[in-house]
Amino acid sequence: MRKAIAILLLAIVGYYFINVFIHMPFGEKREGVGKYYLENTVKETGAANVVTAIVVSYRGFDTLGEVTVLFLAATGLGAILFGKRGEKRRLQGASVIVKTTSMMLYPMVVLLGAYVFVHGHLTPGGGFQGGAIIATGVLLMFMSYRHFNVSHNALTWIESLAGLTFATVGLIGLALGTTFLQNFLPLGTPNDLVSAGIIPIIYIAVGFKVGAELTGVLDNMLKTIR
Amino acid sequence: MLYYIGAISLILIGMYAVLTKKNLLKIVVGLSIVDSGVNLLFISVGYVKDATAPIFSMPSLTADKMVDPVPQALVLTAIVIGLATTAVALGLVIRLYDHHKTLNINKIRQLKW
Amino acid sequence: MSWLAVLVLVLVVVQIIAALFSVWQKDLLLAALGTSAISVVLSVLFYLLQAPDVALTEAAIGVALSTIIFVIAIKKTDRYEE
Amino acid sequence: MISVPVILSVMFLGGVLAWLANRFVPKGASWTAAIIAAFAGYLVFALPSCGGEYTLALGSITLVWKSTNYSALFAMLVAVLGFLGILYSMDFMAGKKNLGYYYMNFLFALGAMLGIVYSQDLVSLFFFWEVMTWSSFMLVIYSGEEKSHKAGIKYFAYSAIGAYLILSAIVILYAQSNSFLLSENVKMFSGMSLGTQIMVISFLALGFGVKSAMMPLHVWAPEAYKESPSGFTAVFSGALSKMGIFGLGLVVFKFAANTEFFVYVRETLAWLGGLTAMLATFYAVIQSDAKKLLAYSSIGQLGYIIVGLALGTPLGIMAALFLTIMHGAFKAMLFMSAGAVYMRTGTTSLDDVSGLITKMPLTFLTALFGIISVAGIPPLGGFISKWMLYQALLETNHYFLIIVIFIASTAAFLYLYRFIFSLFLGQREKEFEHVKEVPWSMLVPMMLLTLFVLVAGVFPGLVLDPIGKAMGYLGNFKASWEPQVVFSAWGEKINMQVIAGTIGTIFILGALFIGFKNRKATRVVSTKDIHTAGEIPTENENLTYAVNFNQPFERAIAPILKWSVDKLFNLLGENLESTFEYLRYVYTGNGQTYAMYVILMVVILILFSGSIFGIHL
Repeated sequence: MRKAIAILLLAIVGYYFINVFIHMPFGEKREGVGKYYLENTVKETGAANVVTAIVVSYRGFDTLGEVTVLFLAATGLGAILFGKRGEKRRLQGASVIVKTTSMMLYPMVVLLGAYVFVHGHLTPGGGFQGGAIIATGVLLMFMSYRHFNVSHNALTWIESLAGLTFATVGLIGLALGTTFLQNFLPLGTPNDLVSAGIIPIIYIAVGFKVGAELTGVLDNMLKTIR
Repeated sequence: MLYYIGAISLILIGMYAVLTKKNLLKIVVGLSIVDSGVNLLFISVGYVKDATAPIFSMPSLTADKMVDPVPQALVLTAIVIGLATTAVALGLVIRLYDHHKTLNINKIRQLKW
Repeated sequence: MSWLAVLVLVLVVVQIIAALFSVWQKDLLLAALGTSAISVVLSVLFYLLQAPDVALTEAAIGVALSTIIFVIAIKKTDRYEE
Repeated sequence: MISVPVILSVMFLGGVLAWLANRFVPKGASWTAAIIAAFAGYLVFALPSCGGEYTLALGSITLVWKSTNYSALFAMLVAVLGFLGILYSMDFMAGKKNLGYYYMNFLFALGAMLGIVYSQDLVSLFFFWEVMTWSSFMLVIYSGEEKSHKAGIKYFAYSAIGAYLILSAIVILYAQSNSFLLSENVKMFSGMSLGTQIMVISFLALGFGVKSAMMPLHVWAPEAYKESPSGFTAVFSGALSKMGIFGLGLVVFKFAANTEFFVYVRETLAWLGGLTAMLATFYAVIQSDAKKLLAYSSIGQLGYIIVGLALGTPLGIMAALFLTIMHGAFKAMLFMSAGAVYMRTGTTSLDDVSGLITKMPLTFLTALFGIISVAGIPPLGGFISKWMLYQALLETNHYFLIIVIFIASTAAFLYLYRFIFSLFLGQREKEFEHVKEVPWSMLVPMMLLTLFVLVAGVFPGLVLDPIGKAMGYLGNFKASWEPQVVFSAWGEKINMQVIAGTIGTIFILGALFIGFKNRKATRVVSTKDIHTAGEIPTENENLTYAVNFNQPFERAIAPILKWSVDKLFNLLGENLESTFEYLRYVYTGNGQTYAMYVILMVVILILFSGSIFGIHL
C-alpha cells in the first residue's frame, strides 16, 4: 500500500521534473552571475581557478558558514556518540603487505592533499578537496594499523587555529577595507603560486580545518564500541 | 539530456528508498543517493557545450568558452556538508540501535503515541 | 551518436543500476558499496561535465569517506536488513 | 530640555535599577521605585503638553515620539496613578518575595503605557503595547499560585489575540500607505478601499477592545484583576485598561471618522459599550469577592466610557474622557481599600469580612467616597460624567440605550452598597477584633485620590481643561465650560458648588438626625447572639448578614446569567479540542509518513499551480 502510494507520488513528481527539464535545453549558454564571475575573476581576484575564487572570495562569507556547519556536525557527532568511546578495538591488524604499502602511501597521500589545497587557486582542487584527501590518508592508516591514534588535542588545535585564521583574515579585510574578507594583499600575476591575495591563505586554512574535522569524524565513528 | 534523466532517476530512486524502506540505514543510503542526484543535476544545468572547465590555466582560454562556475562552487561545498550530515545521521542510527537493538523503524516506537 | 554520448549512456545506466542495487540489496554492506559505485560514476560524469573541482571532491569524499562511514556504521549495527 | 525618550528611559532604566536595588539593599526596591515614579511623574507634568518631539530613524522605519494634548491627558493619569500605586505598594508588599521582580515589572508597565500614549508611529505603539502586556502578565502571575497562573494564561491568551489583530491592522496599513507614521496613515486612510477600511477598523477596534474589556472579550479581566497584587490592580484597572480607550479614541476619531460608514462604527461600539455596562453590572452584583466585584464594576464603567466615545458628539467625548480620569481615580481608591482590607484580614471575600468601620475608619471613608463617585451621586466627580453622558445620549436620541444605561447604573447601587456594607458595616466577627488601620504610606494615596475626586466634583473645570485640549486633538470639537459650572444640553447652567453645598448639608443633617434618633436603639451584639427555635448556631456557621445579600436580584436576572460569555468560549474551546483530537491522527509518529506528506504537498502544489519554475505544463 505504502509502496503503491509512494510510486504514484514519485511518478507524478518525476513526470513534472522531466517536463521542466525538457524546457531547459542541455548544454546551452546561460547568462547570469556566472558570466560576470568568468569575465572578471582574474582581474579582480587574481585567481586562475574561478570556482575557487567564487568559493573563497565572492562567496567567502558563505564558506565561513559552511565550515561552521561542518564543525557543528563534527562536534554534534562527538556529542551523539559521547560515552560510547572505548579504546578496545576488535579490528585485526592488516597483513604486512598492506601495512608496508600504506606506510609508504600515507605521506604521499598527505602530500597530495597539501598540494591540492596549496594550489587551490591555480588548479582544480582546494581546501575542501585537499582536506578530504588528507582524511582518506588518515583513514588508510586507521584501517591498516591497530594502534594508530590521532591526538584529539592536536586536532582541536589545528581546527581552532584554522578557523581563527579564516575569521582573522576576514576581519583584517574589514578593518583595512570596507567589507569582511576584502582582499588586502597584492594580487600578483595570475597563475603564479604566490598570487590572488588572501585566497590561498584562506583555502589553506580551510584545508587544515576540513582535514582535521573529517579525521575527527572518522575517529569518533571508529572508536565507538558496539 | 541524458544527464538530466540520470540525475532525476537517482533522486526518485533515493526518495523511494526514503519513503518505503523500513531499515534506518537504508533510509540514510537513500538520502545519500538523493544527494548525489541533486549534485549531478546542478552540475549538468551549469554545463555549456564544447566549453572548458572554468580555470584560466592557459592564455588561450577565454571566458565565453567556459562552463558556469556558480553551480560548481555550490556543489563543491554541498558534497562536504552532505558527508557531515550523513555522519551525524549515522551517529544517530548507531545510538538508536544501541537503545532499541533494532534498525526497523516500525519497532522503534518512541515517537508514537 | 558519438563515442562520448555512448560512454555517458553507459555510465548513466550503470549509475541507475547501482542505485537500484543498493536500494534493493538486503545485505547492507553491499548496498554501501553500491553507493560507492554511484560515486565513482558520478565523479567521472563530473569530469565529463567540465567540473574537475567537483570531481575531485566527489572522488575523495563520495568514494572513500562516505562509504567507509557507512561501513563503520554497519559494523556497529546489523549487517542484514530484516 | 525634557523630551519623551528621557521619560521612557527613566522608567525603563529605573525598573532595572529597582531590580538591582533589591539585590543589595533590603527595601531598596520599593524606595527606588517610588523615587523613580515620582521623578518620572514630575517629568510627565513638566513636559509641554504639545511637544517634546523626538525622531529616531531605524533604517526604513522612522520612530516618532511626541506629546500631544490627547496623550498628555492619559500620560498624566498614568503618571499619577503609577506613583500612587507604587507608594501604596511600599507597605502593602512589605515582606513579600521577589520585590525586585514586582517593582521592575511595575515600572516597565508604566513606561510602556507612557510609550503607547507618546508614540506617533505604529511600530513603537505595537512594541510598547506588547511590553505592557508582558509586564502586566508578569504581575498577574506574581503570587505564583495555580489560580493566578490560570488567570495569567487567560489574560495573556486574550491579549495575544488582540495584539495580533492590531499587528495585522498595522501591516495592512503599511502595505497601503508605505509608512508607519500615524499622521501619514490617517491622511491616506480615506483614500483606501472599502474592504481595507473595514478590515483595519474592525481589527483595531477588536484589538483595543480586548484591553478595555469590551463585552465579548472581557473574560480575562475579573480573574486577572483579582489575582494581581492590589497595588498594581489599582493601576491595572485605573490606567492600563484605559490604554484600550486611548486606542479606541484614535480608531474612532482618527481613522473611522474619515470613512463613509462612520455612523455604523459608532452605533456598533455604542451598543457594545451599553451591553458591556449592563451585563457587567449584573455580573458584579452576584460576585461574593470584593476584588472580583470591583473588576466587573470596572468593566461596566469602561462600557460607559465606550458609549460616550462612540456617541461622537462633543458632550459624549467629554463625558467619556472625564469618566476616564474619574474612573482611574475612584476605581483605584476602591481597589486600594479592598487591598487594605485584604492586608489586615487576609481575605477579600464579602461573606467573611464585616464591621470594619470602627477599626479602619479612613479606609472606610475612602471606600465611601469611592462608591458615591461610582454611583454618580453629586457632588463627586462621577456625577458630572454621568450627567454629561445622559445628556449626550438624549442629544443624539439614543432613547433605548438610555434605558440600558439607566438599568446598569441602578443595578450598580446594589453591588456598591453590598461592597461597603459587607466589608465595613454590620456586625463584626470575633476574629476581626484586632484589626488595625493600615500604615500611612497606604493611606496617603487613598486620601489624595479622595481629595481629588471631591475637588474634581466641585471644580470640574480643573479637569475639563486638559480634556478640552485633548478633544481638540481628536477632532475640531469645541466644548464650553467654566471652572465650576457644567452646561446642560438645554443651555442651563449647573453650578457644582451649589450642588455640593446642598448635598453636603443634607448629608450632614441626615447623619446627625439618624445618629441622634438611633442613639439608644442600637446595641452591638455578636453574630451568634440570635434566638432560634431551640437550635444554637455553632462557631463556624456563617451568619453574617452579607451572605446572599442580593439573592432576590440574582433570582430576577437568572435567565440572563444562564448564558455567560465564559461558557460560550468554553464550548467553543471544547469543540475545537475534539476536532483537533481527530486531526492529531495525522501525526503518526512515523518519520516516513511525514516525508510522504512533504512529497504529497509538492504534488498538490504541482497539480494545482499548473506550472513550475515559471514553465507552464
